[in-house]
Amino acid sequence: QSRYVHANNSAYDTLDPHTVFDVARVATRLNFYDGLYRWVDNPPELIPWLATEHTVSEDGLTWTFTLRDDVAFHDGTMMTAEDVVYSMERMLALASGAGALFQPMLEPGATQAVDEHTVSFTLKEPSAIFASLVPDILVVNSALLKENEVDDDWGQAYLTDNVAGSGSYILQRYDPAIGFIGERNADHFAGWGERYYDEIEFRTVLETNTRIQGLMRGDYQGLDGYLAPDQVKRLRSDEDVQILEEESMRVYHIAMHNGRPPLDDLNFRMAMNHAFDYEGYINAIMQGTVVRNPTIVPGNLWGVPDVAGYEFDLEKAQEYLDAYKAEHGDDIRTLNIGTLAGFAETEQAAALMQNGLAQLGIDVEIASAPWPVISSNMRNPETMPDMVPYWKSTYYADPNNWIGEQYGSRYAPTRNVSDYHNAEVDKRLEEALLTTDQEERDRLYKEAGQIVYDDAAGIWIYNTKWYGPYADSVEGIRFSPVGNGQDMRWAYPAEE
Amino acid sequence: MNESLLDVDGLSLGFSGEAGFAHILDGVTLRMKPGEIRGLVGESGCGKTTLASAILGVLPRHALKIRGGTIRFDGTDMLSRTATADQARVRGRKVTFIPQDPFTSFNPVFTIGQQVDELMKWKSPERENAGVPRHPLFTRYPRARRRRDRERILSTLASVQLPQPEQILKKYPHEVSGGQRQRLMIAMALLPEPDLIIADEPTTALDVTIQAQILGLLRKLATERGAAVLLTTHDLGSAYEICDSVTVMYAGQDVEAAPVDAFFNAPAHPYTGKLLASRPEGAGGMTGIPGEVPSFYDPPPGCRFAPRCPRATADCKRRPDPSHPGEGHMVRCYHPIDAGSAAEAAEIVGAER
Amino acid sequence: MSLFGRLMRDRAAAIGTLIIGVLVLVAIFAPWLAPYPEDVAAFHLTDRLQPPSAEHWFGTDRMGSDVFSRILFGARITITIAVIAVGVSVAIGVPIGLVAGYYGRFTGGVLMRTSDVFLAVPQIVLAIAIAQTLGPSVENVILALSLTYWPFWARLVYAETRALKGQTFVEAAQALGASDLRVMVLHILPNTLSAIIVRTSIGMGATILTAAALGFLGLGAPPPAPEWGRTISEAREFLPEAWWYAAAPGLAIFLVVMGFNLLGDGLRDVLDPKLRKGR
Amino acid sequence: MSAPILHTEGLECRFPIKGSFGRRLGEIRALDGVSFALHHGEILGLVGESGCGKSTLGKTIMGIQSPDAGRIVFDGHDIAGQSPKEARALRRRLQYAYQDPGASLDPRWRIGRSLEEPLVIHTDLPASERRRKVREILVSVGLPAGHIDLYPHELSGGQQRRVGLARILMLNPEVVILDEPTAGLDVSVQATVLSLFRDLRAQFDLTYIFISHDLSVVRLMCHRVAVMYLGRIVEIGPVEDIMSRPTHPYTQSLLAAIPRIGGRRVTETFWLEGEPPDASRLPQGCRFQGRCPHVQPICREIDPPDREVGAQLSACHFAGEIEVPPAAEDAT
Amino acid sequence: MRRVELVLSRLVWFVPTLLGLIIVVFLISNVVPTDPARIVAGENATQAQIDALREQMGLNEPLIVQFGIYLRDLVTGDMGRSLYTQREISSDLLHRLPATLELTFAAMILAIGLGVPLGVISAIRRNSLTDQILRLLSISGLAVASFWLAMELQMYFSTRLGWTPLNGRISGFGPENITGFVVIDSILQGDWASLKSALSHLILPAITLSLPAAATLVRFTRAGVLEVVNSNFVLYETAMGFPRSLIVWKYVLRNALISTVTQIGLVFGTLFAGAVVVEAVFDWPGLGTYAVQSILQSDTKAILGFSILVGVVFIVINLLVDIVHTFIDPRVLK
Ligand SMILES: Nc1ncnc2c1ncn2[C@@H]1O[C@H](COP(=O)(O)OP(=O)(O)OP(=O)(O)O)[C@@H](O)[C@H]1O
Ligand SMILES: Nc1ncnc2c1ncn2[C@@H]1O[C@H](COP(=O)(O)OP(=O)(O)OP(=O)(O)O)[C@@H](O)[C@H]1O
Ligand SMILES: [Mg+2]
Ligand SMILES: [Mg+2]
Ligand code: NI
Repeated sequence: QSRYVHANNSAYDTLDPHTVFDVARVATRLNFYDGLYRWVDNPPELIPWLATEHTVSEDGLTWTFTLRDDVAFHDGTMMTAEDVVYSMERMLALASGAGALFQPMLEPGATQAVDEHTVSFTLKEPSAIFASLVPDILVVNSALLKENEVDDDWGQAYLTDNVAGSGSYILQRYDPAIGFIGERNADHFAGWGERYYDEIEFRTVLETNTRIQGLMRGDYQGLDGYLAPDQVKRLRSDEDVQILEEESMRVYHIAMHNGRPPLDDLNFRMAMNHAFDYEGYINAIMQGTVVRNPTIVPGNLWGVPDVAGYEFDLEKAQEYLDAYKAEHGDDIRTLNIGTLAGFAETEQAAALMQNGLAQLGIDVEIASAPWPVISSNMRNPETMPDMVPYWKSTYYADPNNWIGEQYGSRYAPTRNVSDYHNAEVDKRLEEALLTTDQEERDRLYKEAGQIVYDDAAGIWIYNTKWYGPYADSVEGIRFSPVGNGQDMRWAYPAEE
Repeated sequence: MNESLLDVDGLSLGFSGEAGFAHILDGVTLRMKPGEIRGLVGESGCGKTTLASAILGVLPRHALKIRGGTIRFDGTDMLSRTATADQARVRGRKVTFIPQDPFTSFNPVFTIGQQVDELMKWKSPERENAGVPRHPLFTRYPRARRRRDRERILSTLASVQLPQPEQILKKYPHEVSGGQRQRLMIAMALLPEPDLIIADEPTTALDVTIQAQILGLLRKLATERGAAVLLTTHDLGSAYEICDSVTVMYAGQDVEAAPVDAFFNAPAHPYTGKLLASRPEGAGGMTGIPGEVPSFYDPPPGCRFAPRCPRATADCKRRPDPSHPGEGHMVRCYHPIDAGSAAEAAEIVGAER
Repeated sequence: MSLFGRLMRDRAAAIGTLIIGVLVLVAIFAPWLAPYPEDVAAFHLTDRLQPPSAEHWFGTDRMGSDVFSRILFGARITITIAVIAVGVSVAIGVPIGLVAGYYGRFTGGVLMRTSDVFLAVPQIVLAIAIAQTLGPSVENVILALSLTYWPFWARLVYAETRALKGQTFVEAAQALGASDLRVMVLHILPNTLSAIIVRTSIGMGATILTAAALGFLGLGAPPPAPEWGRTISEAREFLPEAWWYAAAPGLAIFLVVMGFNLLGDGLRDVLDPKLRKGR
Repeated sequence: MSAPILHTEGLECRFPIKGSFGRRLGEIRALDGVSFALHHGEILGLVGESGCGKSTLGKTIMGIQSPDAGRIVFDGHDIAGQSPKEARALRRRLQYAYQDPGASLDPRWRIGRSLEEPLVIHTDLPASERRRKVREILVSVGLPAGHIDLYPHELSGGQQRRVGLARILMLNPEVVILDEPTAGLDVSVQATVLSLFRDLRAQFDLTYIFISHDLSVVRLMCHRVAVMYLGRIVEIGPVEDIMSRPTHPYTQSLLAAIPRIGGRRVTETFWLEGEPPDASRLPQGCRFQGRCPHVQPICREIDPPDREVGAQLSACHFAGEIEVPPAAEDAT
Repeated sequence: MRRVELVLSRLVWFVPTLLGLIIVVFLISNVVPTDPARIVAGENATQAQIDALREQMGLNEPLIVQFGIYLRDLVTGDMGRSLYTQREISSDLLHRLPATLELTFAAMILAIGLGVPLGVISAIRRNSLTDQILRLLSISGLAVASFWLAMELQMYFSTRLGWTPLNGRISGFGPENITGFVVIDSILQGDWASLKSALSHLILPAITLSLPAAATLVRFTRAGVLEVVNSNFVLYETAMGFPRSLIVWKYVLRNALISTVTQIGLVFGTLFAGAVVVEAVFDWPGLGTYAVQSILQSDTKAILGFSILVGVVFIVINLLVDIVHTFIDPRVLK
């Protein structure tokens, strides 16, 4: 009996695959459920999963997927197209998690079971990113759920504590305060390799230091990645621990409020962009564990403009600032930076920025708030701080996830928090959403990226590296930026 | 000498504290015969309780300094720090105690019965060795003895005129009246069949009518059972009521001891005289004694009453030795009042109104 | 002997006074005492997490700042929070307790029920609720603590007032025809003072602990502030290697709270009227 | 005799016994229909067992306690139920000396300040004038002027009593209620305090109500005496008459209970048994019935009205008819 | 009968106090600058979706109406759903309550077992060296920040020495859930391995938590004993020659405990409060970690529920203390 124990940094408070959509709790979705396709590896690649293939109609509106006929849910029921339809309707109805991504594209009822193993989705308008969202159509056992529905809740109460999936592992125990245990689903359609883990246990351990110590003590075999550099250094020095290293797609940047003076002025934003000590931050604080990312789109994806990135150069910053002052006068108000309480890196970046701007004679106030507060403040131009350092992670591996959502008017003010509106950019982003021609899209994103870069609409710092800390005994971890290495079906214990 | 039960001889002691050494008792001598009822009278703060506590061994140990003298009870040295086992056998068994305040001297959280039982468990006259065993918390109360003790308790409660003794034992102290509590205290003092009962102002907290009842009871029972009683009080009336003899203290010194009649009719010490005269019925009912009680921190040498005494001379700087103006009458004064002189006597006792 | 003299004779109280004296001095003169006063905001990324040495007595932190200097500056925040929060609590609680205790029945009942509501939950829980709602900042911590601590003083003064009100000298003053206000302010309040002082000293300690706990939970002063509680939580990531990083602020809290408790105990001994009468 | 300066009629004062929920479980009848008159210049003694309502009567007259029924007429004005503040002018002439004078002084105030307080409240004399008066009064109660700067706990019990009196005398009262002014004092101190009362009375032309539980003191001091039992005056009359011819059985036993040095020992003959009932559970009929050696059926039915026997008023059905038990006889 | 009445009269205060508490906490939590609808909708929601949710969640109603609704639901045990986890807050809290209670009870037992005897010893050896040391220790116990002590103990005993587990309540998931108290559950099921694991996990957090409580009890017991030791009844018992140890450990202690017991309610409160931070350090899956998580996620409703639950537990404990009080102090029934 081989066991893998994972310490996770946030709680598994629900097992429902359709209501949560964050990377922190991805393990329940990947291990208990299957999607139509699946992201694997890095750079991420889509492989057929529940569906073997798909076709798109001429007008780009109807997507038809062919399903496997050998998929059994954990209770033995066979999966059919009806289950897919139910799952999509459920997502649209619950409107949280991944459902929110589908809502703008799909009407309820637009999902049809063509036959028992064929399903079709009819979009409102053509979408280039629908394909990259397909892995998030996680299919639930509709028969089981319908039995357990209470007051037309789409089985929400049931799925919070239970699993109705077909995934690689079967739920054994679950305690929202502790985590869950899954047992290998030997009959999984994708089959198994020669070696595997019979049982996986994911525990919630909120404190970073405890996770690290636990791994070093041997209490755990793996942790979530994205560790602070100091932790990486400590783990590296431990004999029984291995660190897997992958370039990820989690861009760290400082979002700026482009709509509010003085940040509505290009010269001023340029000054800001030259006042941040990129190198100091990356080399000293992050100890070289991350790579510079000059734009909002991760450098390891496509559609990235070829730019060098702004540099820390206070003289240049001063020049831009002078230019600004020539136009708007010498008076510059105190800027405020919001940081995420509990996320040291945002505090450190803010402090660094404060330090740089102090040398230009600009005062900065730092206010810290928990993420939900900050994020809801950010989504209102009135309450958005002048700057907020934070990460933009991968929900789907398409440039739209980054540049589209951060700077496209269509996403203002919910995801485009910068109050940035540029018709040229919008035109290209919209076009890229509609066309499916990869080359064309690549060009469009590059051009849009270049404009945003020239506009200095934000301060882009680095693209995170993922450092997967595992016990030496763990092999076969397959990392993808979407799955965060927690798709446990690929992993197996090393031979003694 | 053999006949004396309690023998306090030249006891001097005091307490050291922040303000210095308070020399409370200064050469106090007190002798009690078996079956005798003796009053220890004196004004508030003159050291009556201190003397009684010294006999009972309940003075606060850390501050206590004994300067000299002895306390012997029936051959046991009550001051020695080595004879604690013997003292434990004596206390509560041969010498018992009736406290001043019946309201606070019961443990409020145990029933009266529990407290009486506890007393009998250790101090029953039937218990052979009245000492303290190694593990008192785990010592059993033998069933047979308990039954016999229970009868003894009930009959004693009845003899102190407590109605429905069984019920009373089940009550908590706050559920019975002050007079009843004081009767219980008397009963508890009698139960171990002691040779000596020390009663420290047992009636000051009670009303006159109750006081009369209690004092009468105490005298009757003590005489019946042959126990000696040492009664401290500042109420001369109470002393008169039940005592065979009286010792007067002034500021920590014993100044006079006499049989009760001699004491009230022919006091020898000037202080005693003044005290008797100060009573409302006394001749000097409105004059009192001029001057103030001396401080224990810096008492006058010799007779402590000298500064207030109209008869004082230079001699009084030395403590007078006892002299004996009559049978069983002792006084410490260089200039005692002449009991024979009618004028002096009238000055004291005063005319009936 | 003067109050202070008597206080100093009590060894524990003397130590307490000394600690608090030092704390106040440190808070006032932090910029001059700290070896690296600029380190409150500035940092030296190359010197991160240095162990204690001659240059850095308590080592350096995650930004390379001198921990010792930051601890000294932290004393300012601590003192400010404790003094203002306790001050406000006293200012709210004492009059309420006085009025409630004096007028008894209805007014008193209502006021005391209100304070019961606040006392029904452990202080830190309410403080958490308030601080988290208002967002992390020193002002909000102060507000949260003031709002939750006043009932302690109200209760105390209430109880004392009730007891004093039954005392003969208060009745005597009323019988002489003194007005309610006169009785409350001139007779009752001064007699509750020693209890208030003792409670305040100990309350300071408790407030500092709660404030530190809020800081630890991330509800205190925001990042660059060298607040002790949040320094400890920052340091967690670097344990056990950087032991000094957490040890220093932890010991600082310990010492200061200990100081207030010792002083409070000493004051209790010195001010207790029972002991005073029995001189 | 002139018209009384103060008299009460059917004064009642009850204290509720509160249970949980603020529910009334019952009440203590601390005063249960008290009527008496006080004449100018006399000393009226008030005796009785502890808890029989002596202090309550004093405080009710003084306005510290408000009565539940009855009248208090002072100098022709009904002052029942008025607080000290309301009847200021009248109250200045009526003062109450506390049972424990030490406790009636604010422990944190110096004697001088406590003594000044009545003047601050009731007059607008300048500070220097006030201080002069304080010094004057201190001298008349026999305290050195230096005591102005002492705290109450720095004085002896006897001295505290003097200060308490001084404070009352500040406002030149006419009637002073002295509540157990010698309780807890040694005989020698008691004697000096009593003579002080006499002197002050002569000096300031005072009328006293003298509360005490000590009959011998009352006999020495008072002109008339009222005996209270469980909230009611059971007998009132000239002190000599009551001492020599008590008509109420309670008064009789009270007198008999006092030890008389040189006389027969009362403890041997004292006849009274039992203890007074609870003031919250008064029996129907005479309140003394449970302990009375002469109890008759009528005593269990009807609360006896006051009967006049000579100069005495006595609340007993058989006042003047019953014999003093033999043991008490030769004591008197 | 008196006892029942006493308890009832306390119960009568229970409701208004609780109501007041709910109002206070509800008001506090509604000053919040976040928009719950935004959080529920998730990061990817559009403005239209958020607006729809606002309406659906009743956030557009006036505050008083919202309060009424909250109160109505609360009566049926419904505290709403956590913004973040979407679970029923009441069931989440109840699910975690046993863990916290287990920890606080363990700490309470430690505190009483340690604090009361030491307090007695300290008092009867008044001013001796033992007393001085114990007093210093108890003052220290009150001065140390529990979260810091927790960290330091964890660092030393778990990380450095490896004697105790690092975190959590038990390795794995423990025995079948019957009472929710793992110690009791493992005993009921005879699962000794789990019991051992549970106890070893309990040691450090319980010790950390109990320290200030033990210190408080030492102080109160000491003061209580000192007060009683000088009382007349002890004098009487001594004068009557009762064995000394009997007087101290039976007669004095019983009286001293009266004041100590009334303290226990308060001490329990401090333990409960202390649990918030101590649990956070040891990852103890109780209410404390829940609260801390809710704080980090600004989950106002969850914190509201947490405060109310703690209030209820606290009031209930005080009620129990009052009842116990009537048993050890017969005078209160008078
Ligand atoms: N532990 C002590 N330290 C210092 N002085 C003490 C101590 N105990 C008693 N005294 C003093 O000793 C003196 C005598 O006290 P004691 O209680 O023996 O008097 P008493 O005659 O019993 O008085 P009372 O009639 O008031 O009971 C008093 O002045 C008292 O203040
Ligand atoms: N403020 C009060 N509240 C409730 N009961 C009271 C109050 N004051 C007095 N009593 C009760 O009223 C009764 C009479 O009390 P009061 O003080 O008048 O008696 P007293 O004759 O002065 O007694 P003592 O001789 O002990 O001073 C007692 O039963 C007492 O308990
Ligand atoms: Mg005495
Ligand atoms: Mg009275
Ligand atoms: Ni001290």
